[in-house]
Amino acid sequence: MLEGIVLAHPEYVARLEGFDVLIRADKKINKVALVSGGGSGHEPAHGGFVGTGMLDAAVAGSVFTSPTPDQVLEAIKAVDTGQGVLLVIKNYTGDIMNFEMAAELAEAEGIEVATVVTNDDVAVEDSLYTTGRRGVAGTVFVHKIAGARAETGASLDEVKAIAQKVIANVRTMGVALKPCTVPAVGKPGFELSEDEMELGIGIHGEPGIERKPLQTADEIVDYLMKRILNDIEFQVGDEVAAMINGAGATPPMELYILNRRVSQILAGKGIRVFKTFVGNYMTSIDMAGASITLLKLDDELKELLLAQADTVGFKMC
Amino acid sequence: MLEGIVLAHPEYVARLEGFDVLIRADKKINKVALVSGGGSGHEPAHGGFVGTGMLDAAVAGSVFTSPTPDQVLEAIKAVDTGQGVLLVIKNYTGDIMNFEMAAELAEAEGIEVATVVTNDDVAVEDSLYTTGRRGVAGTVFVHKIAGARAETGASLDEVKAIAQKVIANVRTMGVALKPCTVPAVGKPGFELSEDEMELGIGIHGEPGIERKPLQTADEIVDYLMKRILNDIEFQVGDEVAAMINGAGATPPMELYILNRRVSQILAGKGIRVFKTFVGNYMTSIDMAGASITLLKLDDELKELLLAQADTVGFKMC
Amino acid sequence: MATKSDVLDFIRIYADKMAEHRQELTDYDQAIGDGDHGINMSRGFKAVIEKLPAVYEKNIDEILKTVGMILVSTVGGASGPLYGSAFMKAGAAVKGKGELSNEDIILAFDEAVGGIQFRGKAVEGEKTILDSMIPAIKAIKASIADGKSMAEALVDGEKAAWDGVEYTKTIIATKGRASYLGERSIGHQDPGATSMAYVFQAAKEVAEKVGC
Amino acid sequence: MATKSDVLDFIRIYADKMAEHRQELTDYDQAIGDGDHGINMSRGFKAVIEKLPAVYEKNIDEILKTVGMILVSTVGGASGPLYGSAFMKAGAAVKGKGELSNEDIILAFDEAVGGIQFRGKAVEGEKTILDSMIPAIKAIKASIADGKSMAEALVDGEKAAWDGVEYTKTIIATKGRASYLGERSIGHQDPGATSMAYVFQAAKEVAEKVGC
Ligand SMILES: Nc1ncnc2c1ncn2[C@@H]1O[C@H](COP(=O)(O)OP(=O)(O)O)[C@@H](O)[C@H]1O
Ligand SMILES: Nc1ncnc2c1ncn2[C@@H]1O[C@H](COP(=O)(O)OP(=O)(O)O)[C@@H](O)[C@H]1O
Ligand SMILES: [Mg+2]
Ligand SMILES: [Mg+2]
Ligand SMILES: [Mg+2]
Ligand SMILES: [Mg+2]
Repeated sequence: MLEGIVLAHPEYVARLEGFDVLIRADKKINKVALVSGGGSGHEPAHGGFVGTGMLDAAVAGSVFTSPTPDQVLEAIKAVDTGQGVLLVIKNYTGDIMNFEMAAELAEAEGIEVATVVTNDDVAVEDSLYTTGRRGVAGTVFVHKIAGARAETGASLDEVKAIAQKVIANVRTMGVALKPCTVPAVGKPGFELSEDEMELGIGIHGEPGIERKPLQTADEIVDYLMKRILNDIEFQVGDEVAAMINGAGATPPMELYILNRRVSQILAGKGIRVFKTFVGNYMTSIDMAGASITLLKLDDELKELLLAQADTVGFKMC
Repeated sequence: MLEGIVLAHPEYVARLEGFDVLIRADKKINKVALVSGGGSGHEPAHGGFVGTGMLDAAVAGSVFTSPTPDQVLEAIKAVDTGQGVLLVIKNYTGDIMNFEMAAELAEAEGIEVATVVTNDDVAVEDSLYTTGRRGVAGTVFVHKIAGARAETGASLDEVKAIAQKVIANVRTMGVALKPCTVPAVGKPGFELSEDEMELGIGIHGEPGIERKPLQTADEIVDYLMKRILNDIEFQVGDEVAAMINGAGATPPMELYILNRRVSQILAGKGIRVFKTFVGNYMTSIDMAGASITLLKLDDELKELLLAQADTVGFKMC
Repeated sequence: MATKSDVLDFIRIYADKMAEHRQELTDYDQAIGDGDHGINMSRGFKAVIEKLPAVYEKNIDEILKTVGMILVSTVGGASGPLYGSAFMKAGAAVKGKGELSNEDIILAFDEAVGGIQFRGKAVEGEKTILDSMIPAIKAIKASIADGKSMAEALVDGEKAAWDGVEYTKTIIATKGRASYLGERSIGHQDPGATSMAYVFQAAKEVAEKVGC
Repeated sequence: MATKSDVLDFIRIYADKMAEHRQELTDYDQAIGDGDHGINMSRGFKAVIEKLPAVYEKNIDEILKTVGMILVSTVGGASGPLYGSAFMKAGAAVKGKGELSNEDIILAFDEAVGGIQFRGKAVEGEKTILDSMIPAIKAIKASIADGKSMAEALVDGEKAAWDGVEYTKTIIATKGRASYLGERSIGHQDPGATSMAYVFQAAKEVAEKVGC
């Protein structure tokens, strides 16, 4: 998979020799470095977000399995320029433990490392007594905005702070119409009949939080949006970025149909859509489904969102 | 569908009031205008290619049905700045007749119109006695390169000439693993069992030229590439742009797996890949499948290919 | 001899047939095309029926021309310009006529073929609309020359049209979408030839009703 | 009392079990997780077996530490750092020992639990590895305190581990991926608790074989 991306886009990414790590083709940039990653199967995430204005390195584990600490450590070492490295971690027990171990090892080697944990999935109850929410498609906004901040020459603390601000303001929920199949397993992660859907799915083929008879696109969006809007407060006049993310096997046409309703609902609430992203950003192999992400914006986030980005999977010209 | 794209991306495209036509949000640009279009169901084509460096207008018919001449005429009138309009037509009887009627009507109104017909699909025998090849994903390169040429202030003749040059040098062939379903029809265009594939498919859910038992990704690519490379001559040292286009329900991961083999084969023949595009560019609703496009490049085409483009579906930063 | 009311009747009956055979024509098109011929034709003739009252007062030529223009602007695909041109050319052929003689009717059919061939550049034997249309018109001409009535001639015409449809099963398509299938197009009947056979069926039914 | 060869035996037997139960563990993980626990554990222990000969000459503590490091760098996911830490801490607990007394073995287990808890921040009853591990160690301690042999104690330990696995079916997951399912996690047994029960099964089999 990594090889596939490097072969296709050598002008964007290079493989760190001997590791499952992609780094910018233009090598080290003199700024705070951003490192992210996770299991494979989420393409274009995360290697597709390595490049100008986003990540400096992406570490890939096996399909849906967090990469190991030694791999993350090599990524950190490859991109650090002495100004520190921010690890953007999705909130999964495995990812957190592996990235934290890597951070400890890097710090032992004298590299300044900070971490943020994305947890935008409102499907999962956030509570002190659980592992909390999952990090899903909203993570892409963290890469984009923290990446843009780093590009301005900001300090590690500043880059971490803006990443935290995105995390505090981004919410996602997803639905699956057809589960995905991990190649090594050979059968789908859950079973869905033609006329069922799974609500509140994650991005690893895990079952969701609820199974229902299939509904219309509008009804599905109503449900997802209600969960999202219940979770974060909006005032009339607020502005958002919206992402309608495809799970892999969902055609653009269907994503636009979902977005239509998203726009209607937001307009009805007096919330202005500043910018919309429609497409495959954080996929789950060949799952048919989608997620809706809303990021509440302020002037600072807006400016950074629109800042130039040039990566395989996300471009802002 | 059009509404969906406009709602999502008002910074890129606007709807021509009362017509199924998308025009640039920044309205008329003082240059030769490019108009393309076709049936719906190919998203992001064609509305997703309206913007800086590509199309000025896209006309959308019903799903998989060419738009009518009156719609095309309005698009032409909306974007003409007196410097003439190039119609980029995919080679289908319906598209040609409808766009030609529109061209006649526009000329009757005193607008200078030129047309080019894309016919990159090598699955179909090209012969004087048939309708010739279909225009498929290679059309996107025509939009890109002719669009970039128009942006430089070139004349209608010059823009048409470069479009013809792309058409002469671009070849595509596709495969389907799962057919698509036109919503109004409600059943797939052809039947495929789990372990079959359809080779040489078009982009309208039509059956292909051959059905075979499912093969490995590498074997499929070998077959498609053989057809393409038989059709256009390459010398060692030639350069190409490659597009691995998803049919709609094919995840990025699988497209990269196909590209891996494409790269290998080209490297084996001493052909240099100048730039690779992987993703959904010219889809067939929810078909699972892909096409491979090769465009043979020279210095002029290379420069225009890399020129800035900023559209919903194709960005060059 | 056909009056304006006969022409309007013909259009209505044909529109009903397109609605009725929507699925059938689409099925044929799914086999060798893109599965929309029935959808296209029924959409077009639905629009024709909706807009027809606006031209009730006009002459036959205007009515036919209007039908053609409505088809061109609502059908799309290949059949839109083809059927549209056919009706527009048929209208032009009978300019100024209040009623149509048998000669007028035959001329209108001939001009309609001309319109289709101007747009589509096809000839007989390419598995298109023409493969039912040209034999049908030939049969009508022969029957009229034999002294038969138009109603009788249209019976022969329709029969020839359906024979033409049968014939399309035996040949390779070299025009239109079905041509992409090459050999695989053999064995399937052409959707456009089929929708054209219904043209002669509708005309026959009108002629039988008025007994001309 | 366990010799270095017993420890190596234990590792080999456990690796075999992970290969053998790969599908079973993956099935449990598909029900409430992401369906890779068997894949992860078997990948990790395959790597352990491949690299083990390189440390044959080292002490028990080095061997355990190496196993932990191999797991950390080949398993990934949640189980990699957890099992990795467990083996590394167990190794550190028996630093310098040529053989392990019963006390050493118990200390190693206790430290392994500490390693898992340091990384995973879980306690008993959260539907994790700990739910078979902690009861098993408790049972072993009790049996040894009752004067039983280590082989006998490990029989009791394994039994307690499987009871713990059964118990995981009755509770909601609050740690790890299964926690996302909330109530829907009830009724399913925890894959990590299951793979941990095989640890005690493997240890028991070694003890029975050498009769300690
Ligand atoms: N060049 C042509 N001349 C005459 N008839 C044609 C030609 N090309 C296609 N057709 C007819 O059009 C029919 C298909 O029409 P339709 O399905 O509505 O359009 P499309 O092929 O654009 O989807 C074919 O069955 C054939 O009879
Ligand atoms: N915080 C934790 N503490 C202890 N064990 C845990 C914790 N989180 C998860 N586990 C264990 O890990 C197992 C899952 O491991 P595995 O499937 O290999 O990793 P992942 O969940 O990353 O896919 C669970 O069944 C559970 O027993
Ligand atoms: Mg996992
Ligand atoms: Mg069509
Ligand atoms: Mg058709
Ligand atoms: Mg798992």
